[in-house]
Amino acid sequence: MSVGNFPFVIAALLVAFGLYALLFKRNLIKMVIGISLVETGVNLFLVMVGYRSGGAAPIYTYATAGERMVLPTPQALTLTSIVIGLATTALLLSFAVFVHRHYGTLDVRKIKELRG
Amino acid sequence: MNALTVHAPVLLVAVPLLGAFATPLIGKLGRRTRDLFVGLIVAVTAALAGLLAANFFASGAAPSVYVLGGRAFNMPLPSGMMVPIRILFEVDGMSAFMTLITALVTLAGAYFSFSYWKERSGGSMYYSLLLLLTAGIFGMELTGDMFNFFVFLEITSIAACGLIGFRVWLRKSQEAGFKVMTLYTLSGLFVLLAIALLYGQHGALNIGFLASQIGSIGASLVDKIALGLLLTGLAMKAGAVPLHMWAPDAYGEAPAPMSAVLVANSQASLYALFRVLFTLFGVGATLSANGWILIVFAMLTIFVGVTMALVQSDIKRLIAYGAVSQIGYMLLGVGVGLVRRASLLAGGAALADKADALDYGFVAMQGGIFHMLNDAACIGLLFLTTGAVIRASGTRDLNKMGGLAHRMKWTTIFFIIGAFALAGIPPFNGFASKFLIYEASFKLSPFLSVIAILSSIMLLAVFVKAFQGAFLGSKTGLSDAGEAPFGMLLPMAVLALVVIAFGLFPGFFVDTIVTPAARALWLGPSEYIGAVLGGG
Amino acid sequence: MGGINSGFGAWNPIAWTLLFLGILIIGFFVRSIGRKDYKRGTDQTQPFLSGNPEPEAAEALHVRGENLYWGMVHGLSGYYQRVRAWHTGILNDYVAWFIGALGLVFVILFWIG
Amino acid sequence: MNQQGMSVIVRTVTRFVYGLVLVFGFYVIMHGHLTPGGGFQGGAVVASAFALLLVAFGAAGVKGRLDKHLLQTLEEIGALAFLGLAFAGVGTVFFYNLLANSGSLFGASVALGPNAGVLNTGGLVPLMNWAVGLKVMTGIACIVIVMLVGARKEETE
Repeated sequence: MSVGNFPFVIAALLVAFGLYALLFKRNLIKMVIGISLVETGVNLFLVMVGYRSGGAAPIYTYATAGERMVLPTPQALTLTSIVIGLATTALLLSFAVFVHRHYGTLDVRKIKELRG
Repeated sequence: MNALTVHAPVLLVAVPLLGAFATPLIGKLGRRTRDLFVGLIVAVTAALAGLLAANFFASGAAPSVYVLGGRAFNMPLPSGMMVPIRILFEVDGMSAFMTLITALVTLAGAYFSFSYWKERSGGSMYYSLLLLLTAGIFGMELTGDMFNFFVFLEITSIAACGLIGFRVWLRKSQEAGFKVMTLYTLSGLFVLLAIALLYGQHGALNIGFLASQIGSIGASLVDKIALGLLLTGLAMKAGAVPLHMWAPDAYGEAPAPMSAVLVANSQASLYALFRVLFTLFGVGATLSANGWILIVFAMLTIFVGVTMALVQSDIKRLIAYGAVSQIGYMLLGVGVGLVRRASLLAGGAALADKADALDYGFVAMQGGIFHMLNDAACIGLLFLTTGAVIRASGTRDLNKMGGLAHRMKWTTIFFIIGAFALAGIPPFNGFASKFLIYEASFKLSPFLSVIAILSSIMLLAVFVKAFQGAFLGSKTGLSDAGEAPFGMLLPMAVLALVVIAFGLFPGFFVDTIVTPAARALWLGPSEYIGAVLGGG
Repeated sequence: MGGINSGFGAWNPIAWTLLFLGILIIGFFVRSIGRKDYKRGTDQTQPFLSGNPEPEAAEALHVRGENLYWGMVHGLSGYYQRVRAWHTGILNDYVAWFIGALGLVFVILFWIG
Repeated sequence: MNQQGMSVIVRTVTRFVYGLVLVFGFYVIMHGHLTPGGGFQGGAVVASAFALLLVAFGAAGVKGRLDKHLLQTLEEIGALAFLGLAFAGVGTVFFYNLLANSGSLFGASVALGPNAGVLNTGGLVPLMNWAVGLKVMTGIACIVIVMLVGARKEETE
């Protein structure tokens, strides 16, 4: 099954939506969601870079002989990127919790004691 | 070569990582045992960095590789493969030079922390994060693989933000932690996007292989997009104006000894930027535009950093803006070198001859690279003295301090040494590197060196303000704080000695370590590629 | 010994330090042949503060941190108002600067370079 | 979310599903070198079982069953085990796979190309999967617990 360039469009859209959230949303949690969207877009792009039309998962266990397989490296990279994304998201959310405890708000425009 | 020198590159990452995971367990045995353990790990790491660099610079400075998980450490292409597929570490002049900087700063920061964190709880996680950050910085400097580089970049991001927001009871530190983490993650994701583009274009992740591909078939549109993404993302992590907004927050709100290590982290990103511009795109896309982008970043960074420092009333934030402005000098030196190198390449000149003849482009790069080492020592010293000052006076507000020189004589002396050195007052080390940058950038455009010199003078004014505010004034109203404890004074003294040694004998250090590092960048990627693919 | 050469200039810190020490010694020598017949503890050793008497309270003598370069910052107030307003402290603006710089780098790389 | 956790339906379903999720997680870790998944994925599945417990029964319901300090210690041990396995190959090269094709534990040799998948292969890789799995399951469980406790303090203040 050929998917054409459609996933690349989706990846670009995900990055664009994520950047929109980072640029225009005031809520810290929504900004974290924006970061996650950008990350998902980049991960999708990474997987698509290694995709071959009609390819199977690159695993030899019970694979059919002579089957086309997609490239395994980008998938390993994406997995690593997802793991890193989990850690960054957890850290960002913890910071959001503590910011809310200190400032009593999640509005990013009110959290600006560090300026100038 | 004995086994230790062979395995030194990977041990530089593995030993701090081991320490990072073991520290919370050792911490259950008590504070003293844990401090001894962390001190041992940091000392072993620094010794390994010293061993690596000494062995490297003494043996003719040829790049060497270390292949992870292979049958032999120096076999990147087993059984007739064309593309190196294993993750490998690669040591060349520039990476060996950077490991020295990181080792020096982490050594001082960790030993300073032992007395700085004495009364506080939760120290085990602090040291764990510190060692994780160290491992990440060493990894960024030594890796020869693009994706591995991204992993280490994110490790440093997470560890650095953990340290910035470590004191959860301080509200500003939490604000800084969130902001810095968001920007670090965003820039990291754009770096990952660039890596994905390069993988899609060339089907490999090894820096040497990518460089040879780009060098032989020229940079395509996709490569150039990747270059732009890498350039901006890494400039963000290095803290170049106008992408510097996180830097004063980060340096200012982190615990004082960690601010010094964070500067080493920014310098590692700067190293990666130079690696991308000189090695990855060293032949195929050496446009003078690259150099001019760096110079524009540099001019803005120098000027905005120093003028913003002048109006700060928080002593830590003041020093932090000073640290931002110093990144500009490194960018200026290397940017001038890049512009000159592009025009020499276009004219078909032999780069090695130009380096031997001390062409101004090469001298600018020597200055910029030497300034990385000098800046790490001076700004580290300044952050450590600031930590001692804040601890003694209980405030960070310059308007409320004063008279500390009466009680803290040694700290005062160390502050003066650090401030003079960073502001480029002879005979300290900052002058030696700034001298090279001024003279070389004057040849490209007098305007550049005029701004650089004026900003350096203003930086002295900034430190006079900090010195006057914190150390001068009457004894009255002074808390009964005494001199900083010996455990804090010793790391400061070591850094001060380094500053003076680099200042008095710059020729020795430039000849032995700076010139090989500058040549590794200046001559382009052929040697770097040769170490991986063989032949060159 | 220990100096560096930039191709058209040279810097030798050892020679500079020796020269500096020499000038310092000459300075002290000149100072030592000055007049010694002033009287300690009288007006002759008081600092001159534009004719005003020296303030009694010791704190009043210390110019606090932020006031030291008041004149200079005031003179540059046009610049400082703009550059301080630029550092808004709002995270959205920081992200916007990143995107803007990215766009600018692309413009330079593709249209100019 | 109150102290008692969620409704009876959720708690009953959780009791049924909990064990299945754990078994599936350990299966994913164990077969990491043969099928999709591995230490991280399996560890995340196991941790999701812990999260399920926390959500269904509330923090009070699992008190004493999930000790934060024990989890932290296990996490460090998992990380150290991974690094130790990497160090084991340092006689040749860091990360060198000592056990692969050695005939001993996990040392059976693998046929090139498509095969049925033998569990006793992979050398150090399955062991590393276990180490990573231990680290990830305890690490994520720790994060979930800390965040829940953090949110709870928020309510009482």
